[in-house]
Amino acid sequence: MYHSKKIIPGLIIFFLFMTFPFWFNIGGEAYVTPELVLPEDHENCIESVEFIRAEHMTILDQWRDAYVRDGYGLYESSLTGEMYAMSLTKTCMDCHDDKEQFCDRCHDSVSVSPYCWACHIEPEGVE
Amino acid sequence: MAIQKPDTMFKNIDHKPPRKDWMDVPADIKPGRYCYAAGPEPLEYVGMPNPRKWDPLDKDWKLPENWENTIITGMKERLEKYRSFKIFMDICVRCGACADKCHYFIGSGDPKNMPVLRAELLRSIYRGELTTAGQILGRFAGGRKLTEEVLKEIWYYYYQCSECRRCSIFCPYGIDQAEITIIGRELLNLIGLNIGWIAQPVANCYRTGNHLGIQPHAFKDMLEFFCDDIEEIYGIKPEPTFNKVGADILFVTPSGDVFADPGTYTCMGYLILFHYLKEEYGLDITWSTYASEGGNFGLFTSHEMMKRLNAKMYMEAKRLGVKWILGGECGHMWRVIHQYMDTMNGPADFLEMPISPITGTRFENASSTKMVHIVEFTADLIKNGKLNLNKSRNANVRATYHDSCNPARGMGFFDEPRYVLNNVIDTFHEMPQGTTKEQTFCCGGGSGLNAGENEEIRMMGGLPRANAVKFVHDKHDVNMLSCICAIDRATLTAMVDYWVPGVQVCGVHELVGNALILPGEHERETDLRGETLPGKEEE
Amino acid sequence: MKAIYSLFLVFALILLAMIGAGTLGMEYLFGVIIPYLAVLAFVVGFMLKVIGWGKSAVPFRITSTCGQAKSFPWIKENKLENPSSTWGVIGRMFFEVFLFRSLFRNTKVEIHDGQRIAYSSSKWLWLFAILFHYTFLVIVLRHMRFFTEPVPYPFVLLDRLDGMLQIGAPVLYISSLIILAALFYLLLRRLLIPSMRYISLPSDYFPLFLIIGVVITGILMRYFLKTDIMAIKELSMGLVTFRPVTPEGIGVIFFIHLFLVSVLLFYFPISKLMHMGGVFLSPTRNMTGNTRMVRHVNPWNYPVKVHTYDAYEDEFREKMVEAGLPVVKPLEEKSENAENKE
Amino acid sequence: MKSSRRKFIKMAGFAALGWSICPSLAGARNPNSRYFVEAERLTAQQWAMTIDTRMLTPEVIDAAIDACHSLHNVPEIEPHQNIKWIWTEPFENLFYDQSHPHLADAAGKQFLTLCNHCENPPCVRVCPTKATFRRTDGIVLMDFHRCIGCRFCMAGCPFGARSFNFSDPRLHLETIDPEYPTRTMGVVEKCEFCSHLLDKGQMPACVEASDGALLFGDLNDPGSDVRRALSERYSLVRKPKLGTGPKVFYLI
Amino acid sequence: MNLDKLIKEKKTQILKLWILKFTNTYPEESAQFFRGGPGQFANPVGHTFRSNLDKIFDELFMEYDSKKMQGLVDPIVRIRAVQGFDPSEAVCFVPMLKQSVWEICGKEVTRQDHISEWLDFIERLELLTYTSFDVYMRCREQLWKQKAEFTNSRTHKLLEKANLLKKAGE
Repeated sequence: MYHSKKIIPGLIIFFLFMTFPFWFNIGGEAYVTPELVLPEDHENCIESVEFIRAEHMTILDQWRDAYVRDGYGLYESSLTGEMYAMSLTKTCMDCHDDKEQFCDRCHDSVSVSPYCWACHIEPEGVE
Repeated sequence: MAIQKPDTMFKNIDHKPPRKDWMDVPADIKPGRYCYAAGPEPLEYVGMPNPRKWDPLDKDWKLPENWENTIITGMKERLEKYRSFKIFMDICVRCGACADKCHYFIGSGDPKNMPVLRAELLRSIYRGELTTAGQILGRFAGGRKLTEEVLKEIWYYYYQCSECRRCSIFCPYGIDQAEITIIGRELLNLIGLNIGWIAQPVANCYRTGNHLGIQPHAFKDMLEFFCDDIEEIYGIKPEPTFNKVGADILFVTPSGDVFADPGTYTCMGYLILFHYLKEEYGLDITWSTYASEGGNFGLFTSHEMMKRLNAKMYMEAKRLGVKWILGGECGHMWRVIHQYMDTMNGPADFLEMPISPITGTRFENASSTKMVHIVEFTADLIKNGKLNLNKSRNANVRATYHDSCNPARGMGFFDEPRYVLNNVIDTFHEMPQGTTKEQTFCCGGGSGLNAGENEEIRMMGGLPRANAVKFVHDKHDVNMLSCICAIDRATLTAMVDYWVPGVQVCGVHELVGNALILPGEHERETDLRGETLPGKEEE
Repeated sequence: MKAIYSLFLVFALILLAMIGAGTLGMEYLFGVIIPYLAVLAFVVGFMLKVIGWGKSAVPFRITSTCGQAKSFPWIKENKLENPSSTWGVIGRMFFEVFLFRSLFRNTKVEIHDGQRIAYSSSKWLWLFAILFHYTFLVIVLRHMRFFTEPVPYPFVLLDRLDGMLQIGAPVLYISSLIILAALFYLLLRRLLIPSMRYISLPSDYFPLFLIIGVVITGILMRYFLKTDIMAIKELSMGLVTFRPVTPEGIGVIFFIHLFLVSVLLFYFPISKLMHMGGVFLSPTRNMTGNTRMVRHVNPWNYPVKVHTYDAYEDEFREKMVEAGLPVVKPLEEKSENAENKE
Repeated sequence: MKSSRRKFIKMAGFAALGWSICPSLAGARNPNSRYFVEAERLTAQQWAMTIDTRMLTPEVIDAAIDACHSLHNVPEIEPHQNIKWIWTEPFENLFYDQSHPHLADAAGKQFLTLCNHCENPPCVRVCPTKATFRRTDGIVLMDFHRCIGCRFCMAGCPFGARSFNFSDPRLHLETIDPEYPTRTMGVVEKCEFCSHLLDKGQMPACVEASDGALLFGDLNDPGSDVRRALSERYSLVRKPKLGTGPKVFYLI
Repeated sequence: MNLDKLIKEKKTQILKLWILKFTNTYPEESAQFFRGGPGQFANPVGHTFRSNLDKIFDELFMEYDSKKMQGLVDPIVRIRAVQGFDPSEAVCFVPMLKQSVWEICGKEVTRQDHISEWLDFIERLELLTYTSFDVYMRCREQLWKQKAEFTNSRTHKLLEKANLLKKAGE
C-alpha cells in the first residue's frame, strides 16, 4: 500500500470514531435499566404504566396548556376515573416526591434534560 | 385561417430524445463533431496497436478480436496504477455541480457533454464489469456491459473533451475529468481507436522531433526566414544557434510557433528577445532541431507515448550540456512539464538550478524540473529593468488575455503573463469574472481536437470563450486576444473570426517583440505583422 | 422510474423489518444479529475500500490549481487554492472537507440579462449539502446517548442545543427539521431538474430514500409512535457491551428504524457514499502543487522506447550537414559505415 | 408483546397509506382523558380592581407588595433589573395627563400600581408566540413556558407593567414558595391578578393583604364590590386616551 | 385597438412561449439550462436567445430597420449554424413567433378588421425569414472558408512547394 503513513493513521482514527461506543464502555458494568423508587402508598399512577412511560411528557405538555391557557385544573383518569389536579408539583411530585430517585434516573440515563425544574420547585426528598 | 403547426412544418425538429435513460440512447456520430480516424501508417511507425484504415461512420470499426477483454484488463490495470482513476470511478455522487461547467455542453446542449455524464460512460463500464454490486445488480447499481455501441459512444465523447479541467475545480471531491479522459483515450488506443489529428503528430514528433514532421534543415530555414523578416522591420538580423553544444540555455517551443500563423509572430518575438539578450548580456540560447517540439500529443494518446515523446527534451539538454531549459508559450507542453516530465524522465540532475544569468534570480519554483517558462523569464527581466521597452509600439493593440487552460488549471500561472502584458502594452482589459483565471473557458480545440473536420464542435465549445471576448470587444473595443498557448493561437484565430470578427489573436511574446528596442535598430514603421504603427501612417 | 424502483426497495425493506421483527417476532435477528453484522460490514468494508484505494499508486502529482502558484516573491501566491506547502494542503483539505469549498465556488453573483443581479442555483446545492451533512453528524452524535453510560457531557450539551427551541414534549430537535428539508431538497432537485434527472442513477435515489426512511422512522418514533426508550437503551447498551439483550416492550417502529440504519451501513462501503473516505484521498486536492519544485516519484515508472538523437541524426545527417547544422558524426563516416554494412 | 403486535398492525396500515401519518391514530395516545374545572373556581366576565387611594398607607402598600412578591417568588434586584408585579409610583407619574391644581393634595403621594389587564392589551397583540393572552374572564395572562424573551410586550405596554429577567431570579430570592414556580432568565413576567388563586376560589393576594384598600370583582356584575365602589367614588384610570381599557381603577 | 398594439401588450406571454418553443428544439436537459441558466457568461447560448428574441420582437413592431434586424438575428443564427441543424431548423424561430402569436392572440387575429394588419405582420416575418437565411448562409460559407483555409494554410502550401514536408511513415 502506498502512503500507508497517512492512510493507516487515518483508518485508525476512523476505526476509533466508528467503534467509539464499543470501547467507551469497556470495563463498565453491564447496563441495567435504572431502578425507580416508586411510592409505596400508591398502587397505580394516574394512567397505566405503559402509557405513562411513553407519554408522560406529552401529558405534562398538554396539562400545562390546558391549565395555563384554558383554565382547566382537574384531570379525570381513564384508568381509575379519579380526579387529579393537573399539576406537576401537586400531583406527580406528591407521590414521586424525590426527583433524583425518580425522574432523573431515566432522564440522565438517556440524556433527556427537561427544563421543568428551571421554574417549578422540586420537592425535597423524603428523608 | 389555419396555421400549420411548426411540428408539421419542420419535421426534422426533433432533438428531444425519447424519454429514455441515457444508457439506452446510442451515440449518433455527427459530422462536424468528430475527428477522422487515424490511418495505419502513424500507428505502425510508433508501434501502436491495431493499425488499419477505418471510418467512424462505418458500422464495422474493425476492432481486434477479444477487444472487450483488452479494455477490461486495461482498465483493471489502470485502476491499480492510478489512484486518481480508481477514486474518481468510486466516489462521484452525481451532484451535478460540474454539469453546466463544460464549454461543449454550454455551447452544444448535448447532455452527454456534461462532464459527469462523460465520466459515467466509463464509470458504468467499471461498475458493470468490475464491481461485484454492478455484476449482480446491473443497471440498478448503475452498471452496464461493454458492448460495441457503448464503445463507440465512449470514443465519440472522449474525443469531445478537451481535458481543460474546468469542471474539476467545481467538483467537491476534485474529480478531474481530464484524467479520466486521458485514461479513457489510453484504453481506446489499446484497441486502435484514435483520431488522425493526434496520431499523425505523435508519429511525426517521434520521428522528426516535431508534430508537423519538419525535417531539421526545414526547421532551420523557417527560423532564418523569420530572421529575414525581422531584419526588414528592425534593420537587425538575429542569428539563432541550433543544436549548439555548450550553449547556456536550451529553448524548446511548440512547433506551431514555427509553422503556423499567428504563432510565427510569437516566434519572431522570441528571436528578437534572444537576440537582445545575446547582444546586451551575452546570453547564449540555442534551439534544437531534435527537440524541436514543446507540445506533446502523446498526452492525448497514452502516458507511455507522452513519456516517449517528452524524453527528448532532457536527452537533448544533456547532450548539449546546457545549464537549464527554457520553454516557450505552450499550453499542454507546460502541463506535461509541470505534472509529468520530472517524474517520467527525471531526475534532471545533469542540469543546474535555473538561475537567470542576467538578473541572478533563482527560479525556485522550477528547482527540480529545471525548466523555466519564458513568460516567467521575461517577467523577471522586466521586473529587474533589464529590457528596454517602448509600449507605444503596441499602441494599436487593445488587448485582453485568455488564460489558456493548461497553464491556468494545470499550473496556476496567472499573474506572470499579466505582468508582462502590462509592461508592453498600454491598453489591457480583463474579461468578465468567471471566465478568466482558474475559471477560464477552453478555446474549444484543446487536447488534439483542433482538427479541421470537427469545426462545428470547436465553434460550439469556443462560444463561451468568444462570448466573453465579445463582451470586452463591445465594451472596451478590445482588438487583440493574447494567450500563451500554441493550440489557442491556432484555434482561437478561426473561432474568434467566426464569433467576434475584428479581434485578432497573438502570443504574449509577439507583443514583447513589438515593444523591445534592439540596440542599433532603425526606426520602426510596422509591427511584426507588417502593419503600420500608429503615427507612422503618412510616411 | 429509477426513483420509483429505489422507493419500492426502501418500502420492501420496511416491510421486511415489519414482518420479521413484528409478526414473526424475530427481534433478536433484527435487534442484535443484523446490527452487529452491519457495523462489522461497515467498518471492515470501509477500511478495505480505503486500503484498496491505498493500494493504487499515485504516479503523478496532479492537483487542481485554483489560484496563483508559488512563483516570484513579488507575485502573491494563493496558498490555499494552489498550495505549495503541507500546511497549505491541510488548509485546503479543511475547507474542502468541512466547508465544501469547491461547491461554494459555484456561488457567484452574475449580471443577468443586462441589469438584474442573479445568484446561480448552485449556491443552494452548497447550502443544503452542508446542512444535510452537518445535521447528519449532529444526529449521529446525538444518538450516542443510547450507547454510553453515563452520557458524556458533550453529548448532553449537543442534545440540549439541538432541542434549544423547547417546542413540545419530547422537545423538537432542530436537526429533525433541517435534515428533512435538506433531504427533500436533494431529492426534488434530482427529480425536477431535467439534467439532474438525466444523470441520476437508482444508486443516487436509493441512499436518499433510505436516509429519508431512517429519518422519518426516527421522527415517528420520537414524536408519534412512542416506544419504551429505556428498553431501547437497554438493547443498545447490550449491543455495545457485547451482552446483547432484546427487552420487552420495544415497538416495531424501532426495529424498522434500526433495520434501515443497518441496511445503510451494509450499503455504505459498496456505494457512492464512500465519498466520505474518498474526499480525503482525492489526489487532486490532497497534494501540493509544487511538482516543478519537488520531484514526485512514480513507483511503477518503467523505461520506454525513445527515438534517440543518434538515430535521428543518422536519418537526417545529410540534410543537416547541407543546412549547416552541427552533427556529432561527420557525414563521411556514416556513408562509410553504410558501405561497410552493405 | 401484545401491544407491540397491535402497533405493528397499525404500522402496516400506515405504510400502505404511504406514510400519511395521522397522529391521532398513532399509538395509545390520549386515553379518553377529560379536563375539568375546579368546582370552587371564581368566575367573572371581566375581572377588575379598584384601589382606594385614600386608604393607601405605607403599611397597606408594603403589605400588598409583600404578599404578592412572596407568593409569586418575585425577587428584589437592583433597580434597573428589578422585577415588579405590583409597586409604587408617585401620583403625578401615574396620572400626569389627568392632573390639575386642585388635585394638589394627591401630588407626591405614592400610589400602588400593577398590570392594568387592559381590554385591548397591546402586549397581547405584539407577542409573537402568543405567550401573553387574554383569558375569557379578562385577565391578561402570561404562559411563561412559551415566552422567548423577545420583549416586544415590554415595548408595547404603555404602563411599564412588565419586567424582564436578566438573570436567574432564584439567585435573588431568599426564600422560595414551592407552590408557585419561579421564572428563568430571559423571560418576561408581570401581575396575573392571581388567576391561580381565583381558580381555587381565593381572592388575589394583594387584595387580601390590603385591609380593604384594594377591591376586586366582576366589572360586569352590578352587585360586585368594585361596581359599588366605582359608583360611589370618583375614579381615574391610567392613560385612558390610549384606549387600552385599563381595568385597574383608582378611587380618588 | 389595432393588432400590433394588442400583440405588443401581450409581449411577456408571447415571448415566454416563443423562447419555450425555440429552446425545446434542444434535448430537455439542455433546454431548461438554456431557458433559465445563470447569465450572460456562464450560459451564452441561453442568454443570446433570450435577449435577442426579445429585441427582435420589439424591432418587429418598430420601423423594421433591416440592418439592425440583421444584427439581432445574427447571433442567434450564428449559434444555430454550428449546432448541426438543417437550415430550416436553424431559422425556425421565425415561424415559431407566428405560432406563438397565434396561440396567444389567435381570436383577435381572426377578427375581420385585423386581417390586413395580420397580413402585414406576416410579411414582416417573411422578411425576417429571408434575413435569417442570409445570415445562415454567410455563417456556413465562413465555416467552409475556414475549413478550406485550414487545409491550405500558408505554411503548408509553402512547405509543400519547397518539398520540405516529410511525413512520418511515408
